[in-house]
Amino acid sequence: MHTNTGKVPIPADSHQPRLDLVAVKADFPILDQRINGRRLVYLDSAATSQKPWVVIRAITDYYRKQNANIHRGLHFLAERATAAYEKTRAHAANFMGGVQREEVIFTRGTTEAINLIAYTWGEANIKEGDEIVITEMEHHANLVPWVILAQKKKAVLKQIPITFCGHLDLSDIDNIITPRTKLLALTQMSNVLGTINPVAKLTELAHKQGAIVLADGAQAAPHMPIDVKELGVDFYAFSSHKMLGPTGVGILYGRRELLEEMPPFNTGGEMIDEVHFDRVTWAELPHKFEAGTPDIANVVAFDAALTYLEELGLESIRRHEMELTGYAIERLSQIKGLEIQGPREPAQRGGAISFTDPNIHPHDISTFLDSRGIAIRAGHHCAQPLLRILGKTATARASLYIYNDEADIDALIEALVEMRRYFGV
Amino acid sequence: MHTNTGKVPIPADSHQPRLDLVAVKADFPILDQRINGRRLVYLDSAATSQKPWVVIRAITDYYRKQNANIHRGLHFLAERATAAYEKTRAHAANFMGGVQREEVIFTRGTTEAINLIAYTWGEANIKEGDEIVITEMEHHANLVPWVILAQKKKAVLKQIPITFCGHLDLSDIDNIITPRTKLLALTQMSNVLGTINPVAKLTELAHKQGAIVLADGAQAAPHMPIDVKELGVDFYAFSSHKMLGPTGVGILYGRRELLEEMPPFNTGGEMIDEVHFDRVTWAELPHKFEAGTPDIANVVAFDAALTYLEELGLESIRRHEMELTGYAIERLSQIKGLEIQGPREPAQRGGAISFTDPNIHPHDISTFLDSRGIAIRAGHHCAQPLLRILGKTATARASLYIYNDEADIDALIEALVEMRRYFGV
Amino acid sequence: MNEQLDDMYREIILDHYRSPRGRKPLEKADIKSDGSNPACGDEIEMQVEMDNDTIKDIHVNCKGCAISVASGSMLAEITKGKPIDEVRRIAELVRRMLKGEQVEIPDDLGDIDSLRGVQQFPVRIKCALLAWATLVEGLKSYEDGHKQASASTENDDDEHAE
Amino acid sequence: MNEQLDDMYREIILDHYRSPRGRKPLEKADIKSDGSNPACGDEIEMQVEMDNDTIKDIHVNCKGCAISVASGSMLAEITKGKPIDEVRRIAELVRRMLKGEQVEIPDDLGDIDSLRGVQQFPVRIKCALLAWATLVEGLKSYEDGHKQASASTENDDDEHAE
Ligand SMILES: Cc1ncc(COP(=O)(O)O)c(C=O)c1O
Ligand SMILES: Cc1ncc(COP(=O)(O)O)c(C=O)c1O
Repeated sequence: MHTNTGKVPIPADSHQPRLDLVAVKADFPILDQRINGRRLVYLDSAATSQKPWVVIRAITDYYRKQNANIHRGLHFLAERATAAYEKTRAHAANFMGGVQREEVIFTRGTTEAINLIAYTWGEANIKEGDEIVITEMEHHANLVPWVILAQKKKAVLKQIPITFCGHLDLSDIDNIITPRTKLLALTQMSNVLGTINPVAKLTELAHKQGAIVLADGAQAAPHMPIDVKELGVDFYAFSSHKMLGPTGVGILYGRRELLEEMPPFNTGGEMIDEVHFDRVTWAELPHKFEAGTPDIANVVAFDAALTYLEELGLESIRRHEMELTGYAIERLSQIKGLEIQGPREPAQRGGAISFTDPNIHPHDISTFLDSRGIAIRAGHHCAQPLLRILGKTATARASLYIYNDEADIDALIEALVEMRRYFGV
Repeated sequence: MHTNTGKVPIPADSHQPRLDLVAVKADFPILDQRINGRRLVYLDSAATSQKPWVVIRAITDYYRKQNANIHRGLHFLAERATAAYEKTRAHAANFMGGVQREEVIFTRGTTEAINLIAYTWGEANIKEGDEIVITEMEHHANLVPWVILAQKKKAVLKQIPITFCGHLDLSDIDNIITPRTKLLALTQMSNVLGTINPVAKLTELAHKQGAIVLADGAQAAPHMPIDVKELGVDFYAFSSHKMLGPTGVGILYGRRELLEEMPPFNTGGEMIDEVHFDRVTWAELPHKFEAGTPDIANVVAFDAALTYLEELGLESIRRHEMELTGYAIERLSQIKGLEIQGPREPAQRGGAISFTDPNIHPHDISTFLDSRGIAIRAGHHCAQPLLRILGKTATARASLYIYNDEADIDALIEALVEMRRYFGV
Repeated sequence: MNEQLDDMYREIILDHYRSPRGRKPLEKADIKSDGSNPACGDEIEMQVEMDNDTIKDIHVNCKGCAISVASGSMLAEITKGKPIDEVRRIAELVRRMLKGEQVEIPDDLGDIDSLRGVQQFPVRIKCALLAWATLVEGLKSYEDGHKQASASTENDDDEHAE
Repeated sequence: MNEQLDDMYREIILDHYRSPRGRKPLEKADIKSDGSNPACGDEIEMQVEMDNDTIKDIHVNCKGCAISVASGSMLAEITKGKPIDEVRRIAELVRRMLKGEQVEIPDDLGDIDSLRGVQQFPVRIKCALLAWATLVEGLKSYEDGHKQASASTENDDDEHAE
């Protein structure tokens, strides 16, 4: 702990144990690596997280001991593989606060989950003149599908604007969410600003107008306890790879009644009941939405990631990140001229911290930091419209997770100072 | 080698070295396992193949040393991950006989690849009254999407029938593929009958009528050399998990001009050029068709699977499987009353061998064999219409791959004989 | 697992499988009910002759695996002469037993107890359930005034639950 | 890799970046050409005054990273006074050099050689190319009789090739 920094107040109700950072770091083999001769300081977890041994080993174990295709096999391996695959489904259902396992659909990631909704629910329910409401801070994944659907259906796409501080501006919300609103699709946490949005409150407003609500949980689910029932949303999507799990796996939660009415998305094996050349009937939930051989090994290994997160405790993770975000924002603010995006108050935001230097382009920042072993991201972060609103073409973004500590932030700050000398601007 | 069996003739042009089966078996850790107290005899590779150490290790290495999100990162790990991901694309392009890397799209598997075509090319090109031609032996993956598209567009779905021996019946082909045919979608190898179809010849016929051709290579690509240029097809799809690679990865080859004209499938990050709230432009090929974070680790590891197959030699693999298929069919034929589906001649078929016992249901066969450590599949094999045509509700299917040998077949035969005693029917 | 195998294919089951009861079609059927598991390919045809609320005679023709055939044969043997309500209770008992619940099977339904081993083979549970689901459907439509019914256990996917 | 870093950000590049040439807008422009990399956010505005087929004066205003600014600045310095054909040849040379081909850069284009280090950073190659692509587009539309042009190196994705 550094003594030269004021501590961020910790929420009074946080009685969660602290993370044991030494133990956590030791669980992530990639952090042992030296990058460009330096210790790897990984500050790009909003793009994708690193993986603990338990997850890597779960993949290896699967292929060494269980590998088989699932659901239709009558042999030992097929039954073990099927049970393991379905175990993750039950686990994910629990992780989201306890939903039915039939309400949990495996996808490739958040992007595919949202496209699934657009292609099925959206295709069937959005009509000419209907309104789809998103926010100005959406990731392209929760934006482009709605631009396309609105164009196709001659529907209207509206955006909830953001304030100067990077919050949603709700001052005119009653003119944005109206009886014409059929869908509210919003991110629970911004991948650029870090802002945590009032999803429960907006869901209530939208439901009052008869709209359906989809929350993009890609940035929230890895970092805080999630309860979709409490949020009240109809659909919720997130990605395994951003929360210690393997790539190739995403979760779509959908309210059962909605999923039951929806037509299927991809069609083929596993998702059918009876197939004839002139007619097909569908399998029950959740299989109706899982055509073909899924990413079995990675779904199975995602279970280990969820267990790892739960064992640390999502409350503890949130608390750790709030403290570290507070520390990072404070230290970054001390660098003269550096502009930080999004809310300042850690309680209102997650650990994705975008910043710009008045004289050095984010790309140069990223390349320079990389030479010091520090991995951040620079660019538009798949949120071009938001960047345009911020008046930026790109930002640098450092994003935190469970394996980051104050030493990582210190390394970042030191390198940023050195960078200015290097570029001499 | 057994002396009591006639050897299947080997094609005269086969100068390929034989597989070293002892070495190959040793590369697959799962085969070391004992199932139900017995050596695992895995005869279910048509459902999914087992994985060699090099593939498992490639996944582990990726997560231990390279893991990062791709394409937009400016740091060391992101560049390494991007290069590794794109290396597999170049490799797959070569594997298919040398196509352009822009013509190679990563999907979750064959099923998603075919759905992608239906949702993009199909949606844009199939009109009322148009004809889509498939075969009676299609897997649901290459059948249900066309049933649905035909229904939606009021197009006509026609099937090329099969002969008694399990070949395509081309006697009436000129009345099936006509100037109204817009798409011919057929499997290169049946997952039930084993039949290898004359794709090049039918493609020529279809092209003469102005139709587009899609070949489902899910069962062919793992087992024989593939050259999509020689086949002449416009689209070609296959799955990594059936050819030693990880789950979650499929390849769609598409002719560049077609891909360029097609609208995108899923939308979101990575596949865009410019995004506004009211308009979006797309990235160039192949990125246009890869929305969101792909299954990076598994794509990277698929490279190792392709290398492994190429080092054995696809010609050698084919030769091994032809010999073993011949041996298996001969031994199965010696069991009185057992009915074998599909062509008898190994040169005309792959190693997926469906059979039925007159008195014992395929499920009981599978369960019994499982108790002897032998994994086969029983059911409709995602080909309900074909099974109906064969007059079966289910078959038992033993399917072969590089790690199978005559001892595996002998174990199968022995267990089948024992089974009849057990059930006493 | 050979023990498991023998546990599933108990002698009683193999006996029902080899010589299924109720194979003879009825002259006069009040209920016709068909069932299938498209995925497994099991198919069942049932005819029931009723005497008010009691099953007077029953014909079961099952094309399927040993488990589905044996289960249908036991059903034919057991349900004959029983009132609808009791048949429903037995069907529910079978269902709960197969899902792994701790249920007591009364002595007079003894053969059914032998289906317990199927629990260990989740994919096969729907095979054992098919006949019972088909009969329950048939009885329901009889009460509703129809004669024809059909059932499926294909999507009875509870075995995937933890 | 600090060496690699210094190789990319050579003193010459940093010098161009800190005090870019051609910043002064022109009074009379025959060509206006804008370029951008939407993904990177680099943006460039260019004005060119022509004397028949020769670039008489050029203005480059680049908002972007050190590489794109330096590349634009070098372009302003080098292309002034050169005929269209030669400018095209130089642009092609720069392109091939950045793609890693073995090309000789003549002494009088010496500063350009300092961009060679960018090769090692595939994602940055398009930054170095932006100014050149924008000028070539501008010259093309000048020859076609238009005044306004725009370019993008965003989808110049060759760096992914093996
Ligand atoms: C807020 C948000 N939504 C959606 C996505 C897309 O997730 P994926 O690429 O895993 O589909 C991301 C990840 O970049 C994100 O940050
Ligand atoms: C002929 C054929 N086509 C398509 C598929 C579907 O492949 P996947 O499940 O990998 O999408 C299979 C695999 O079962 C197959 O055998």
